[in-house]
Formats: sequence, structure tokens, C-alpha cells
Amino acid sequence: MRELAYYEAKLEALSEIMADERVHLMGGSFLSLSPRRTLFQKIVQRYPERVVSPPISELGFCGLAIGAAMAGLRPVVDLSTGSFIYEAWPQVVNEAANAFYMSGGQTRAPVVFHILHGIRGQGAAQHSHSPQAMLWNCPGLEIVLPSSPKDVKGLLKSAVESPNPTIFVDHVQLFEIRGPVPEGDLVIPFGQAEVKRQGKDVTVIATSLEVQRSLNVADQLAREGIQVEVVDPRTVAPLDFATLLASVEKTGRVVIVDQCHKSCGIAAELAARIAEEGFDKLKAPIRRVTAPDVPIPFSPPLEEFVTPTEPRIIEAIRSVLR
Amino acid sequence: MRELAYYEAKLEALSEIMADERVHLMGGSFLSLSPRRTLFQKIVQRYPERVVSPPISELGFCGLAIGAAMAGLRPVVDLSTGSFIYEAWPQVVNEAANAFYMSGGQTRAPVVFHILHGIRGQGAAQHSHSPQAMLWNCPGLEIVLPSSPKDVKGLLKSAVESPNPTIFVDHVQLFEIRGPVPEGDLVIPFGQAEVKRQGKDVTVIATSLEVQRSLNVADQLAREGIQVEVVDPRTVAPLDFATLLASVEKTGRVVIVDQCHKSCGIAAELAARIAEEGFDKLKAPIRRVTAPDVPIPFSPPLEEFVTPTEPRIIEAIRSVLR
Amino acid sequence: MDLCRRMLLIRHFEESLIGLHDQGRFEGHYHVYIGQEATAVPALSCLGQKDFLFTTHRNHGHLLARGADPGKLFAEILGRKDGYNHGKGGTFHVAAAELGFLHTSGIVAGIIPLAVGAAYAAKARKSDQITVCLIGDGALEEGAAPESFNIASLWKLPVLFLCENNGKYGAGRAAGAAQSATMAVYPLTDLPVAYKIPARQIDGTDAGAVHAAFSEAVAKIRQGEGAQFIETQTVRWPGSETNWPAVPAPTDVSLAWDVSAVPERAREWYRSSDPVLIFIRELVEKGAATKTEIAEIDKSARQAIEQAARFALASPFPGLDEALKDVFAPR
Amino acid sequence: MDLCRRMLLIRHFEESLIGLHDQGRFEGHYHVYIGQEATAVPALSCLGQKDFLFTTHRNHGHLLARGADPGKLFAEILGRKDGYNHGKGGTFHVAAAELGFLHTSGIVAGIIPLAVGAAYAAKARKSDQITVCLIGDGALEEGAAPESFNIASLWKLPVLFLCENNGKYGAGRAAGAAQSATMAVYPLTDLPVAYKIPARQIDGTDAGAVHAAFSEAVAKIRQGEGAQFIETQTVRWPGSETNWPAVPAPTDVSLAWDVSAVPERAREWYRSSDPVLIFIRELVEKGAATKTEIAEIDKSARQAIEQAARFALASPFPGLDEALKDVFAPR
Ligand SMILES: Cc1ncc(C[n+]2csc(CCOP(=O)(O)OP(=O)(O)O)c2C)c(N)n1
Ligand SMILES: Cc1ncc(C[n+]2csc(CCOP(=O)(O)OP(=O)(O)O)c2C)c(N)n1
Ligand SMILES: [Mg+2]
Ligand SMILES: [Mg+2]
Repeated sequence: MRELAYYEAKLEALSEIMADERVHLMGGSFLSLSPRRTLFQKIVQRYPERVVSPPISELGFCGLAIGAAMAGLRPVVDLSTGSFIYEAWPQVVNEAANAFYMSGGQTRAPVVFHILHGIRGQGAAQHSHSPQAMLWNCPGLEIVLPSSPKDVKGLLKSAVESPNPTIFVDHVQLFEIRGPVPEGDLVIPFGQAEVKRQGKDVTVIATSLEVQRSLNVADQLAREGIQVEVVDPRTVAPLDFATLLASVEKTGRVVIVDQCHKSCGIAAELAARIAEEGFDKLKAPIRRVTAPDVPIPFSPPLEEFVTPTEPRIIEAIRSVLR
Repeated sequence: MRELAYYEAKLEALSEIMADERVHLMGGSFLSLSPRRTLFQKIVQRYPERVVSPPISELGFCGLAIGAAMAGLRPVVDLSTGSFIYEAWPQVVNEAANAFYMSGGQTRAPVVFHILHGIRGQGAAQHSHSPQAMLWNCPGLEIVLPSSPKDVKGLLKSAVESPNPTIFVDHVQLFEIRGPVPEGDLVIPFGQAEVKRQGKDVTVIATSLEVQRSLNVADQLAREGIQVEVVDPRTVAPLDFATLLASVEKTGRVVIVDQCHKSCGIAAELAARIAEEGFDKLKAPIRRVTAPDVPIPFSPPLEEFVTPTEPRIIEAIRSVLR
Repeated sequence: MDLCRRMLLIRHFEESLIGLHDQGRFEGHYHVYIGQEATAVPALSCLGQKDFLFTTHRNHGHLLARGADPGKLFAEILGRKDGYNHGKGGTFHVAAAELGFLHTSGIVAGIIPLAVGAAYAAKARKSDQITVCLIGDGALEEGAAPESFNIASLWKLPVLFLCENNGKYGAGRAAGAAQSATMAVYPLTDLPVAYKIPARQIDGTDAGAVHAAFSEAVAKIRQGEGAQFIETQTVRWPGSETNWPAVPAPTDVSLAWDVSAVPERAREWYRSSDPVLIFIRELVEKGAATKTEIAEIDKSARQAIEQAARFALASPFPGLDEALKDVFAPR
Repeated sequence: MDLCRRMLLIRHFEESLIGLHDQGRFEGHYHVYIGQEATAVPALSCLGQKDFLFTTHRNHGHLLARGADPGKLFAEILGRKDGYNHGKGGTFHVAAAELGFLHTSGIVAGIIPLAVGAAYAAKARKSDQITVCLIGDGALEEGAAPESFNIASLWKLPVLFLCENNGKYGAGRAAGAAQSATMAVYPLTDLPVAYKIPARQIDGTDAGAVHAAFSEAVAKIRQGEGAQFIETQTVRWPGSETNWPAVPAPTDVSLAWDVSAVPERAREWYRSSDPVLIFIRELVEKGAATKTEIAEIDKSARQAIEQAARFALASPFPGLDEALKDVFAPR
């Protein structure tokens, strides 16, 4: 199978979704402010009428996208830095998420919100957020967290086909990762976790960039004979809990890794659900590796200290194996 | 000890905090739109210069309150319905919460945000939110959930003394509850859970209105000889986890009850923490009783169906005792 | 004549609804459209079938003006199965896609960006649909309003902002706070005008003036001139003075000529500010209808409402499984 | 003369900072104040010691204009222990309470409500402190701006909105988008004026005009006249054309008279739009300083910056325990 860089696979998906006349892109940082951003210009040039640059009015333009979706379009909105979605919070969590339910199943809002979450390198407290946990607490939103070139392509295409408001949560530090991507059409359905690596000793459930870190860790520990199974939910809403549970059943030991702050983060929900439904299978306490409950500091060594890095994942794995 | 209704204790606290010249009240629905609201007029009349009615601009006036707090006041802001804090999300979670940390410990923002959360009776999807779980995922905010007349008084006074931004999460269905309240000054420190009822068979950890429901359930089950211990964290940030853990240690069985939606709700975090640190003490899986992951419906029977009602709490308790 | 019937239908609907609330048939906060009938009825009559509308907590009159079934509307507000949204939305959220009402929000200003978005979609599809954004004066205090005006203006979107300025009423404000205590922009039209959106102020008790202004604005939008803004001004209905609506005197067309049945404190409003009674008086004065004809129309509207209420009260509550349905649309 | 020194200090600071970034001494996005020096320096010189200031991602120049220690500023931007915020804030968030800078936000328009709040506090305490809210033109696109204008106007709060309109630059926008493509309000002052806030537009390369406008506005606010708005207009510095700042030609005072050292494409800006060079030229033309005196000032500013950079580079990174500290203030 051909290999692509993550940003290439993402760009490919962005180009392909434009074939649907209903798709409008709003905002232009899908490829971040990284040097790769210039590639996005190709799409702008090809579809100038369907790529728009709104004012710095996230509340206004996210609401616009939701309304346009209600009226039949498939807008894909780039908010760039994850925390900018806070500006649009009332529209996302109180309008988009509720529309289908409140209308008794009449009004769909098939909009996609694209954000770059997490600890990105000197983003400091205001530009390093991972809003996905807060959003998961809001029923009605689908939440997607790709972690590989194949996934970013297949999940983005799936996001645009979804009839529901979808949060597409990306991480800029994934962009240069390379991996196999099948040629041609690739749509990865929501609600299908993927076992990214098989192992029998311990289950590591990870999301987004932390999947890559966990895979690295699994490589390292394999040399010591520790077989780590890495499971990636890929979407948390909907959640493929069965695949997670099957892995827990197999290993009996769980470490959960993600970049949300700890309290009420993604890892909290996964841990709680396993403690409820997989209790009998557990041989050790569940361990979470997350950002601690502190704002993300600017200074590089402090930032690294609060990041779910490989050494922290390893330490947690060892602790559940004890 | 004298008995007061919850709304009376709250009003007493509101009157007493006004003795501090730095306290300004912004907004006027501290006693909700219930018939009790007229009592608030006494405060307005006594301190007309320190009770202000802002425009319908939550982002603007919450930010104003934060700025005023930075500059030395102690504003207490009423947002009335819980979800209206979403309008102010960028100010609350990205300015207030980060100010002290980002400034390296220079700038305090001692503001209190008062909200009425939860399922209140025909609030439908947009007016029944419990934003406290989302807010707990944001480090830097203190989160207070009173459940009794004594607590509402002592915690409100403590909130105003706090040097940190504080979310005061109230529930309108608590207002008519009566209970003992000591005369004179009463300040309940943050981070002190209260065992509201002793029991040896099962621990119910509940917040806000659900504490009252759980106490009713404990009464009912006592008649069957089931001894339920009801523990109320009272503040989740800071969290007195030691008291929770001590109860788990005693009973080995845990039910957690709150009104947030299930995924990444308050109950998720408490369950995850117990699964991490109290794993050895658990004799049964942890059970959560929360609002399910659906928007709150308007129609009364549907609304009741999604509420953590007494029958649902009883059912959960029985399931962990099995 | 049709306008007259629709206005009376709204009036009787709302008065009847207040009765249902007082009987405990439904709980929770709600808002009625009494006193603003001469905005929605003539304004929305200027629209085409395929146009979109977005409205707020004060939506009942808008839906009825557009021809909604009062039975299904009552049923929704009572949380019944036969309601427009199977009882899941309730009074704040009545949506009726078949009438163009895609989404109704109880969040002040919540619909403004959405309406601009529907207009964006229509323009993108090169259809000639326009979108009407029905808001109260209070909505201009939210930042969503100027943000949306900016985009609607820059992108010349086919949206008509209809701002109903009903004076000093605002549920979230301290009782008695005057409008000017919460809005520095005066006149309100200065705000859209700053964003280069043409704006007009109209007397909201003058159905003819409302109709004329709307026909013109709708025509301009269809010609591609972009967003337009109209403010209609009405005086606050005395029944909304407390936190919960209360009818000072049930509306009877005879009040158009003799308000002595109305309690003293509310009389002035019914005499000089009630848009329905004003409209009726003018119809008769112009000779467009006789008092008897009006009384007939009134009677039939009243009967339609009574029947609608019976329909709603007979409708069952939805099954409990409905609570867990329609969180997500199926693929 | 002091103004001249401060402007040069800012210029050398920023040019030196770009050098540090290019050497990999710090990472991440950052924004420099080059081209706007003639706003902050004269404007902030009109303030008193106890006044409050709130600023944005483009804060370096504001801090230096107010007398910040360039060493501590560099240290903050490099994430070092001796930074104003122990390295925890970084370039977007430099706060210095001792200088009145309570909170600096990287969120566009994030500080506007906060500044209004500090003004509210000052007024409540009946102090004569004023608050300066330093924003870019892009901030007016956020709803936080009009919401705050409304409150500041209604409550006559002692706040001075200083909007630096630096032309078409906006990091979040598509490269090359003109300002008018994202803001329908034109001139920008129409927005505060709609909210009845007196507003003026000033040439941001004319230090004298800026000083005069600010003295007047500050005086009015201290007299209790309430909020004021000033827009200063500058032309975008060619070094900010790409996403990362790059110096076309290091500033030397001799450029005031001869720009041949500047690459062709950037020359026009240095010739006619550089506020520092304009100021220097005027000083000399008016006979207020000789070229030699200016060169001396420049040299001392340059040396101060070099020394500051050395100080910062010598400062250690904070200890790891610092990461977990100061989430909550102690009681
Ligand atoms: C964001 C938000 N804040 C506050 C409220 C509470 N609230 C409900 S109606 C209302 C007044 C709205 O005034 P206006 O827009 O003029 O509408 P009217 O009720 O006068 O028709 C308020 C403040 C709300 N629903 N949403
Ligand atoms: C809420 C929010 N949206 C988007 C951004 C990304 N952003 C950073 S600076 C900037 C441009 C701001 O323009 P302006 O206010 O004119 O300031 P300038 O950079 O021109 O000084 C943008 C859009 C942000 N920081 N915050
Ligand atoms: Mg109104
Ligand atoms: Mg700018």
C-alpha cells in the first residue's frame, strides 16, 4: 500500500470532499499555520466560491455554518486553535447539538467543526486546550479523533457524510507522521475502534497524538518482553465500547492516555465506563495519563512536564503490571 | 438550632456578604424567577449602588466582573439559568481560569458566578444544563454545589472570600427545603465533603439536589434494613477525596448520583478516581445515576424519565448490593 | 380580512394558553405574542412558501401567522405526542420545517447566526429563497447580533432581520428597568446601519405600514440587494407586567369601541395600543367590514382555538422511548 | 527625547527578538510591534502610575512603552525563571501588575470586557484611575467588542479604547485578505459612535498627533465623561507579510535619511511609513536634536537591548515544581 504523510492524506480528503457541491470550507487553517499550510491554497484556487474567509467572529460564523447546514449545505468550518471553539460555545453546544432532538427529528445540522487541539509547543494556557471532553458531555455531537494518515482521510470523509454536527479534533504534531493509506475511496465509519497493535499484557487506550506515543512505547516495551495492546477509539461519540472491553477482557490491565486535563476528561469517562462494565475483568487499578489539572505553561520544560509523554506512559504501564 | 428554608439561608448569606464594600451583585435572579424572587428586592433597595442590572450580554458582563475582580472588587454575578454561562465561556474558561497561573501568581480574579443548573421542570434542552462537569475540566475554577440550607449559606460566604474564580452551582428545586442553620457567622471552607448520613452497606456520593433525593432514598431503604451512607462533596474543585475514599473503604460499594449528562460528567470523574485509588476496596462495580446522554426533553413524563429520580437511585443501590 | 382572522386567532390562542397554564396544564416559563400581532401577520404574509424563518421564545404568533395548526401548536406546548416536535421542544422551541421554521431557540440572539447561515445556503444554491430572522429588541444586546450583521452585510446575504421592539419587557432584567438602561444604541437601527445594512423603524400597531415596509424589503432582497433590517415598535401589553402572563380582560371585538370592560390600569393599552383592536376599528371605519362580519370572524377564530385546545388535551403524552430517540440522525 | 529613546528601544527589542527566534531560542507563534511604536510610546506617556492597562498578543511594545524591563520581558518570552511571569505566560501573556498590566490575553478581543471591568472597579471605588484597553482592528469583529462598548457607554465607565488599526494584517485570515473583506463597519469609529462613545481617528505615524489626542481623551475621562475611543492607523510593516516576522533591514537611524540599505520591495515602507524614522527625521528637522545626539540615543538603546538579551539567556528555566504552582491563589 502507498505511504503518505498525515498532512497529505488530510489534504487528499479535503480535495475529495469538495466534489460534493454542498461542501463549503470556512476558514483556512486546516493545515495549521505550519509550512504545510500553503498546500491548502490549491483548494482555494480550485474552488474559490466554496472556500470562504470569515471575520474573526467565531460565534457568528460557526452559527452561520450550522444554519447553512440546516438549510441543506455541508459546511466544514476550521476554527484552527482548539480553544477558539469556546467563542462559539453557545452555538455549538446549545444550538447545533440540540436541533435534531428539540425539533422532534425534523432538522438536521450536518456541519463539521475542525479544531487543532492539545499541547502544540509554546501554545501556553490559552492555545493548548483539548475541548473534546467538554463536548462529549454535550449529547448530540459526534466527536472524531484521528491518529494516523489512514484515519484522518477516512474519518474526514465520513465526517462530511454524517447527518449530525461533528467535531473533528486534530493535532498539529501528527502532520508529519507517515503511514499506509489505501488508494481511492476510503470512508471509515464512526464508532469503530481500532486495535492499533496487538498485545496480551496490558491495554493502552489512547487518542489522537497519544496513540502515536503509545505505539512508540509499545515498541520499546516489546524489547523487554512486555506486550502492549494499543486501542484507539477513533471516535468517542459514538463510542465502540465493545472493542475496548474486549481488550480489557484479554489483558485485565488498563492505561488510558489523552491530552485533556484529568478531571472530567476523556480518560475519566473511559475509566468510569470500564469500572462499571468491565469491573470483573480488571486485575489492577485503571491508570490515567493525562494533562494534570493545571493550565498549560509556556516554558518548554514545564510544558513537557505536564504533557503525556512516553516516559509517563511507560511509568503508568509498569505501575499496572506490578 | 433554628430552622430555615433554603431560600432564606441563601438570602441571609446574600445580605451578609454585602457588608463587604467590595461585593457588587450583577444580575438579579439569585432567587430565580420563583415567587421568592421578590425578597431579593430588599437587597436591591438597601444597596442600590452595588446591585446592577447589566444588558443581555453575558460575555460582556461576566468579563466585566472578572476585570473588576482583578482590579480589587469581589463581584458576584448571577447568570440565572446554567446554560447562559456558555455565552460567557471564553471569559470564564480562558480568561478567569488562567489569569493567576499565566501571570505567574500576580493577578487574582476573585469573582463568583452564580448559576441555576439542572433539570428544573420544563426547561427543555436549552435551559436544563449542568455545566459544572465541563467547568471541572478547566483548571483554575473553584466549583461549589450546595445541597442544604446550612451549606448554601456557609458556602456562599466562603465563595465570596475565595481569592479564586468560583462557580456557585445552585438548583432551584432546593429552594423550599428546610434545615438547621446556626445563628451568626457561618463559613464552610471549600474542600470539605460532608457525610450527610452514616451507613455501612453502600456509599452514595451525590451532589446538589441529588443529595436530597439520596437522603430520601436512604430513609426508605433503612426501613428494609439497608444502611446507606450519603456523602456530599460540597465542592468538587477543590475535592475532598479523602472523605469519599474513607466511605468507600467502609462500604466497598458505590453509587454516584448527579444531574450532568453521563459522558465526562461529575460522576465520571468521581468513578474514575475511585477506580484508580480505591480499587482494592471495591466489592462491586461502581454505578452512576445521571442524566443519560440525551438533551433534556420538554414533555413532563419524558423529562422525568431522564432525571436521576429516587426510583433510579434505589435501583442502582440494589444492583451494587447484589 | 384574512389578516384580521389570523390576528384574532393568535390573540385567542394566547389567551387560551394562559388559561391552560393557570389550570396547571403545563408548567415552566412561557411567553405570549399578545400586542405584536400586527407585526407577524402582515409581515409574514409577504413571504413565499419556500422561505426560511428562525424564531425565539416568543414564537407562537409567528407560527400561527404562517398558518401553523393551532392544535399541533397547543399539543407541543403541553408536551404531547401530536405536537410539532412530539412534545420534546415545548413552548420555547416550536419548529415546523414544513412552514420553513427550521429551528427555534430560547437563547436570546441564538438564531441570528443561524438565520444568516440559511441565507448563505440559499445564496450558495442560487435559489431566491430569503430567510427571516425574528428577534426581540433585547437580542441586539448580545454580541451574536453585530457579528452576524457584519457577515450578512459583507457577503450580501438574503436575510431580513425583523426586530420586534416591544418596549421595556425583558424577562432577565430587573423589573421596571427601562430599555434605555440596557442599550446605548438609540435608535436601534443605528446598529445595523453602522454595518451598512439598510434599516427602517415602523409602528408595530399599524398593519398596513408593516405590510408596505416588508413587501419593499422582501423585494429588495430578492433582487439581490442583500440584508435588510426592520424594527417594529409596540407598547408592552399590560398582561406581561409580572413575570407570568395574566390576561387583564379577555379580548372581545367589542373592546375596539368600548374598553369599559377592561380594568382601569390596563384600559389605556387596549384603547390606544392594541394592534388587533386598532386593525378592527380601521377595517370598520374604512368600510371594509361591518361590525357583524368582524364578530363572525372572531367567533370562528375562537371556535377554531377551542377545538385546537380540545385536540391537544386529548393527545397522549409521548411514549418514554421517545426520550432516547433522535439524539442523532441516522445516516 | 525620551519618546525617541523608547521607540528605538522597542524597535531594537523586536528586531533582536526575531533574531532569537530564528536562532531557535524560543518556538511558537509570536507577534512584534514594529511599525506601531508611535502609538504606544506617546499614548501611554499620558497615563498616571496607577492606571490599568490590558493588552493582547501584540503586547511587547506596550510593556516597553510603559517602562518594562526589557530583560524580564525577553526572559518571559524565552520561558525563563526571571521572566515577568516566571516563563509561564510567554509572548502572548506578559502581565506586569507593577506597571498596571493586570492580564494579557492571546484571545482576540478577550481583554475588552476585562478592561471595562477594571474601569468599573475604579469608578466604584471613586478613584480617578483610568483603564486603557489596547486592541487591534480585528478585535472589533468579535461580539465582545460591541457588548463591552454598550456597557461602558451606559455606565459611563472610565475606559479608553485604543484600537491600533495596522492595516490588513490578521494572522487568522487568508493571506492578502483586505481589511474591508472582514469588516463592514467603515470607518471603524462608526461602531463606538453607534454606542454613543466619542471616537477619533489619528495617524499612527504621527507621534505628536497621538499624544495630543490621548492627553485630551485622558483628561475627559478623568473629568467623568466616560468611555472614549481612539483609532490609530498604521501601514503594515513589510516584515510581517509572511506568517513569521522577518526583518527586511535592521533599523539604523541613518535610514531616516537614506533607505538604500533596505531591499527594494520593503523600501517604500521605511521611507514613508516607519513611525520611528519619521519621528527622528522630524526631531532633527525641527532642530530638537542633532543627528549625532540621535545616534547616541540609538546606541544606548541598542546596548540596553543587548544587555537585556544576555540577561534573559543567562536566566535558568523555572524548576519543574513551578508547573504545578499558582493554579489557585492561597486564601
Ligand atoms: C442568552 C440568554 N440570556 C438570557 C435569557 C433570559 N431571557 C429570556 S427572554 C429575555 C428577554 C429578551 O428580550 P427581547 O429579545 O426583547 O424579547 P421579548 O421577550 O421582549 O420578546 C431574556 C433576558 C435567555 N433566554 N438567553
Ligand atoms: C478568538 C480568537 N480567534 C482567532 C485568533 C487568531 N488570531 C491571532 S492574532 C489574529 C489577528 C488579530 O488582528 P488584530 O486584532 O487586528 O491584531 P493585529 O495582529 O493586527 O495586531 C487572529 C485572528 C485568536 N487569537 N483568538
Ligand atoms: Mg423585547
Ligand atoms: Mg490588526
